[in-house]
Amino acid sequence: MNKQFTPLEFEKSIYQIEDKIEELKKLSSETGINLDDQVKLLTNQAFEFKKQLYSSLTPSQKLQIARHAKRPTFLDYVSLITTDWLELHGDRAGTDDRAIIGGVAQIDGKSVMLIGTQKGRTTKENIEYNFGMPQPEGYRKALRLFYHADRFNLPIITLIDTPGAYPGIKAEQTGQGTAIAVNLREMAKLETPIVSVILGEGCSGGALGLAVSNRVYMFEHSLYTVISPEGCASILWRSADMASTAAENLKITSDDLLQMEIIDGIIKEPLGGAHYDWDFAAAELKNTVLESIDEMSGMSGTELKSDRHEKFRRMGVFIE
Amino acid sequence: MNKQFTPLEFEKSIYQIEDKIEELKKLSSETGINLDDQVKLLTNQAFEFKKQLYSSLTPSQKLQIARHAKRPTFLDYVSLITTDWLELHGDRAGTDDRAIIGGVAQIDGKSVMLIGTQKGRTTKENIEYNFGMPQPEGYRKALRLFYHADRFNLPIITLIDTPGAYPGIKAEQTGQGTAIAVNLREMAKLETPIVSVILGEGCSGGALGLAVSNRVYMFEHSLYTVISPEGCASILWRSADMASTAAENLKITSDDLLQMEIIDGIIKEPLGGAHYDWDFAAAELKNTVLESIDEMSGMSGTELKSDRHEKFRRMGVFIE
Amino acid sequence: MSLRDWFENRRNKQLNADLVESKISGDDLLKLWEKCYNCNTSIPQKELEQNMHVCPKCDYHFRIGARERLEQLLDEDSFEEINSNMLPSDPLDFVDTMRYKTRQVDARKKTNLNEAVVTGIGKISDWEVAVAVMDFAYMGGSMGSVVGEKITRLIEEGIKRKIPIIAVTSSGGARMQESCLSLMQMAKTSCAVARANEQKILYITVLTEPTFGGVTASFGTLGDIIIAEQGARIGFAGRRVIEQTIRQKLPSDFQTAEYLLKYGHVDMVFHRSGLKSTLEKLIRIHAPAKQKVNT
Amino acid sequence: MSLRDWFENRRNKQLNADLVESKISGDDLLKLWEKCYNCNTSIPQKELEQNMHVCPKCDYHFRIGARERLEQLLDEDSFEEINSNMLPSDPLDFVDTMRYKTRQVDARKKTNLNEAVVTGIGKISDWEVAVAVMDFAYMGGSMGSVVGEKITRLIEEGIKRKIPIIAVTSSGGARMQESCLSLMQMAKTSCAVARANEQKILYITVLTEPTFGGVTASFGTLGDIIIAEQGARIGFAGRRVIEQTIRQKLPSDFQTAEYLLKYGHVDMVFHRSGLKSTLEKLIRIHAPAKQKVNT
Ligand SMILES: [Zn+2]
Ligand SMILES: [Zn+2]
Repeated sequence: MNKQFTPLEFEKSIYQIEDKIEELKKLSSETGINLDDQVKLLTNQAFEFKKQLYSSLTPSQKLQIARHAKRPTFLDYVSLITTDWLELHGDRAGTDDRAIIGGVAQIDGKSVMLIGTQKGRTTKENIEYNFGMPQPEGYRKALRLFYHADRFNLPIITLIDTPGAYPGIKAEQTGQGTAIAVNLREMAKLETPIVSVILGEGCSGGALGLAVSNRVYMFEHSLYTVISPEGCASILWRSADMASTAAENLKITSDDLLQMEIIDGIIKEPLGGAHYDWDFAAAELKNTVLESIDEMSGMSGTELKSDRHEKFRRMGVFIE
Repeated sequence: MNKQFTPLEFEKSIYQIEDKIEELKKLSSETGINLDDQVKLLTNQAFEFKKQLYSSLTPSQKLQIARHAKRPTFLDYVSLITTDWLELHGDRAGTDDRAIIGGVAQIDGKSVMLIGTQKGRTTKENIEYNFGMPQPEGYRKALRLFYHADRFNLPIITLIDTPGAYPGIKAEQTGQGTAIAVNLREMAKLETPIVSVILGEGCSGGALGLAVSNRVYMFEHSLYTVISPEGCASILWRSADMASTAAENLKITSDDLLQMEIIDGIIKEPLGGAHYDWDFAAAELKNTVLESIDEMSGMSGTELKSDRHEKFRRMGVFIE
Repeated sequence: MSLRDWFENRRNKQLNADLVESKISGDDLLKLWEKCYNCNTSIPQKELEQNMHVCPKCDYHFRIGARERLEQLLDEDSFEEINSNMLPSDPLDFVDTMRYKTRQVDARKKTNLNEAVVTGIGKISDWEVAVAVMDFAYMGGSMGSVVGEKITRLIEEGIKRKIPIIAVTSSGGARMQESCLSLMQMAKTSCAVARANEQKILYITVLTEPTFGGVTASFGTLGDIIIAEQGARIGFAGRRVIEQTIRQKLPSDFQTAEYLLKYGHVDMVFHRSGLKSTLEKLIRIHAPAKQKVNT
Repeated sequence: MSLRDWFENRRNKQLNADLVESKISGDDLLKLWEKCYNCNTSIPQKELEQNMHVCPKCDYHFRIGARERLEQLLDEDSFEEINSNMLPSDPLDFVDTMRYKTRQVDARKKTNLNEAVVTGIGKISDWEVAVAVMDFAYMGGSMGSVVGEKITRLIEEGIKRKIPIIAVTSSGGARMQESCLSLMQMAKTSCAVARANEQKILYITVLTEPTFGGVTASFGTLGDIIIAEQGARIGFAGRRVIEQTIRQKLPSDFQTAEYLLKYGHVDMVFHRSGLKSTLEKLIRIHAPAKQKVNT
């Protein structure tokens, strides 16, 4: 782990230990005193500490990792795991929403359709991608690409990282609710395998609108929730300050979701989070989706549809 | 025929004869002189004259009738031939284009989907209906209703009266060409009977976008053309004044189209045109579409599709 | 159990509960009159009820419960409830300013309903239909596991019986207290609608005041025909959320039924008094000739 | 006949005609250079040709004919033309400022083509494809009965052979001289695309400068994938018609390929030099593993 990032609040002690190690090394080289044993000991301790820290993060801490500015985005993963990527633009009706991007490519020679929400890093990118918040037209572009993939038997991979569908005047006018609803229904009818991965934030219908899939995975530090913790706090507690309490109560971590049997698996991240090692994260992602598609390769269109139906049919906890 | 309308140029002589008849009648009643024989003779002559006049109209004259302000519109026919009409609004994506209207209804107890272009009479109506010139969103609404009809096996009746799809900035932005093209292709896939009738003007792709049908009929004085005569004149002759010449050369009358085997039949209009007797025109329309649907009632979805394909497959004249 | 019995049972329960818990006070007498939110006219309860809970002065449509809605829509005594005993659980042991469990008990007491939707089989002018009606009074008509499951089972029942399915919505959205389980109800109900589509079963949704969030973004807007009740507010995001996001005032007709009609999202907007006859027409028009139940 | 032979034949014919009709003049010498419409640079014909008829200075894409396009897109000697002898008729005996028959003869002389589209089977990096290329020089690339029939037959051939179909468009729209028969070609070609869809045959359209009217409103925009060539103007209504209708000036980028990309109507915009490799990728990605022709 390099100190390439400003430490998050809870990472400060790690960075301090690492500073100390650096100091010792410097001291050693300057003075000629052999401090190898001390350095080794401290390095080991730091590693153990980190392992423990990152495996017991609170939901709020995970949230900070999930939203980290350097966390790889949809397009980062596309460039890391595919060849021959060709973006397919537009909803064919007046808009090319940049918050949802889709295209065809090959992964290890296997043809796929990739669709995902895209976040930016610079102000310019944030404006272009609207902070990863799609308009209805983005969902309609995705739907067009779903149908395309269905026609040509291309497995669909959706990679999701969104604070939710955009709440705005125009979004209501052009039917945010309808656009998402139609995707939920139409994804249920597709006869090609669909694999989804929550990359970072998977918030509300805005995320689900791309995730009525045969297999749904989450990255270790990602979150998947019915509403953003901030939104939940401001509605239920009438105070956005209660976001971390909301985050706790909502059970939004990958472990929680796996336990609720809403997701099929967790994709490991490098120590500290995906932003510390893009290649590692990308390799894990690639393995997961390829294995998953491979598992489904023997299934007919009808079986794939039934599989999806049954998956979501089981969800829900009630008394009768 | 009553003198309820301002006479069209070529109708003036008829109106003059009818004035003369009125004068004779008045004279007779004022003076007590019996002029019955003269009135009868003149009336017969007038009738013969009218019959001959209206059956030998030039394309430009037909154009005037087709565009007559009092000619019944789509909604007029709907109210005359259906019961339980329920308009179905909207494209589900941000627009309810009023230039194309659709809905379900029953005709003699038979359920149907009716879709048509609508023209207005008042300024307010003309603005609402955009002079019968649809935007792309109108074609998309129609497509939504086509799919609906297909799902529920409702025969589709499209009634067309349009100077063409609207040429505007927004129409290009939201894809006028694509919207029409998609309708042509998707109509070809429908497994329910489609019957179209050109009510007045059937101009260019704007008309065809609702007319890839199993049966296409034209009202006697309607026109069906690749481009409005005015548009053709200004392109080919570089002068809109040549519109009547263009109208001649384009062969746009119902007789021409029947001869070219592009349409399946001609629906009779009352003497002088549909505006002189809405009930007559509506009854003829109703008979034609009901018979047509009835003829196809034994056909399977696949047969209906093949029927449509073969119909258009045959069209075109070339040398090889 | 017939519709009437069912309501009677509920009414009696309500009555008893009321008797136990309170005595008639001045407040109760006031309840015999209701004030119109729109035009401020005071209307006798009785008259309001006879007028389908629509203000006789200004046509304002009062919010009504599942019970009133079913009475208005269905033929007398034709309703057979299904899955009436399904109850919400508290899988996450959720606590906000109050425990979720407590909210459930309160909602049940207040509404005499086991959850925010009532589902069953009934008749509309002799046409058999599968019908779901949401009740906003039960936790804002929010959709948790029970609402999702009951809607899904109703759709499955409609498919099995090959009868039209009608869903009358009124909901603030997903039930946050069930978190992602609520979110998944959107997928579950939408999958059920997908099956109805494939089986060519007519599915009509009636959106009533208010319908938002998770219901708008799932089975609510998936009707083959979508009807909105006059004046109802319908949307994905709530007004306040949008105002906070865009930092500007919204037009007054924003998200009303009429607004949605203008923007192409609903097939038709109806006055409450026209709803039943419209449904009857739609069912008749879409039905194969011999589907009508023998009377 | 191979692609090369075919071109050679045509070139020789052209050459002979030229020899008979004219002598080399100053004008002809000027023709060895071409001026860029965009940046006014004079470019030697040879260099322009080697640069795929793209201005080496400003990237302006010159309009090219069906012949050049096929040479650029297809593997050498891989093209087999089909329906090459189909000729236009004059069913309406149409006369505007000139007889339609005369226009046909003129166009043929000018372009050495029998009609505004060339269709056939060829290979793109060893993938067999059914390909149609329009030529604007033949009566503005307008679609009459012949264009419609040849496009339709090509699609049918692609379906029969189960190979990708590629249509490169360049057209002012429907051919008015054939009136409603031209209009019906829009329906006919679109019906053919419908069949390709149902048979899951990949259909790619490449929209080049200019594509308008009846072609935009039929097979041109029906590609499973739609590619636009950089700078091409594409639209339904012509610029002048729109300006006359709305009585206002249009933005300068109106109806350009880039404008269409922004408004969601094309999948991608490419420089001419990237077109062949893009097509190869698309075909490979969409092809079942073993569809590639053995070389
Ligand atoms: Zn009132
Ligand atoms: Zn240049």
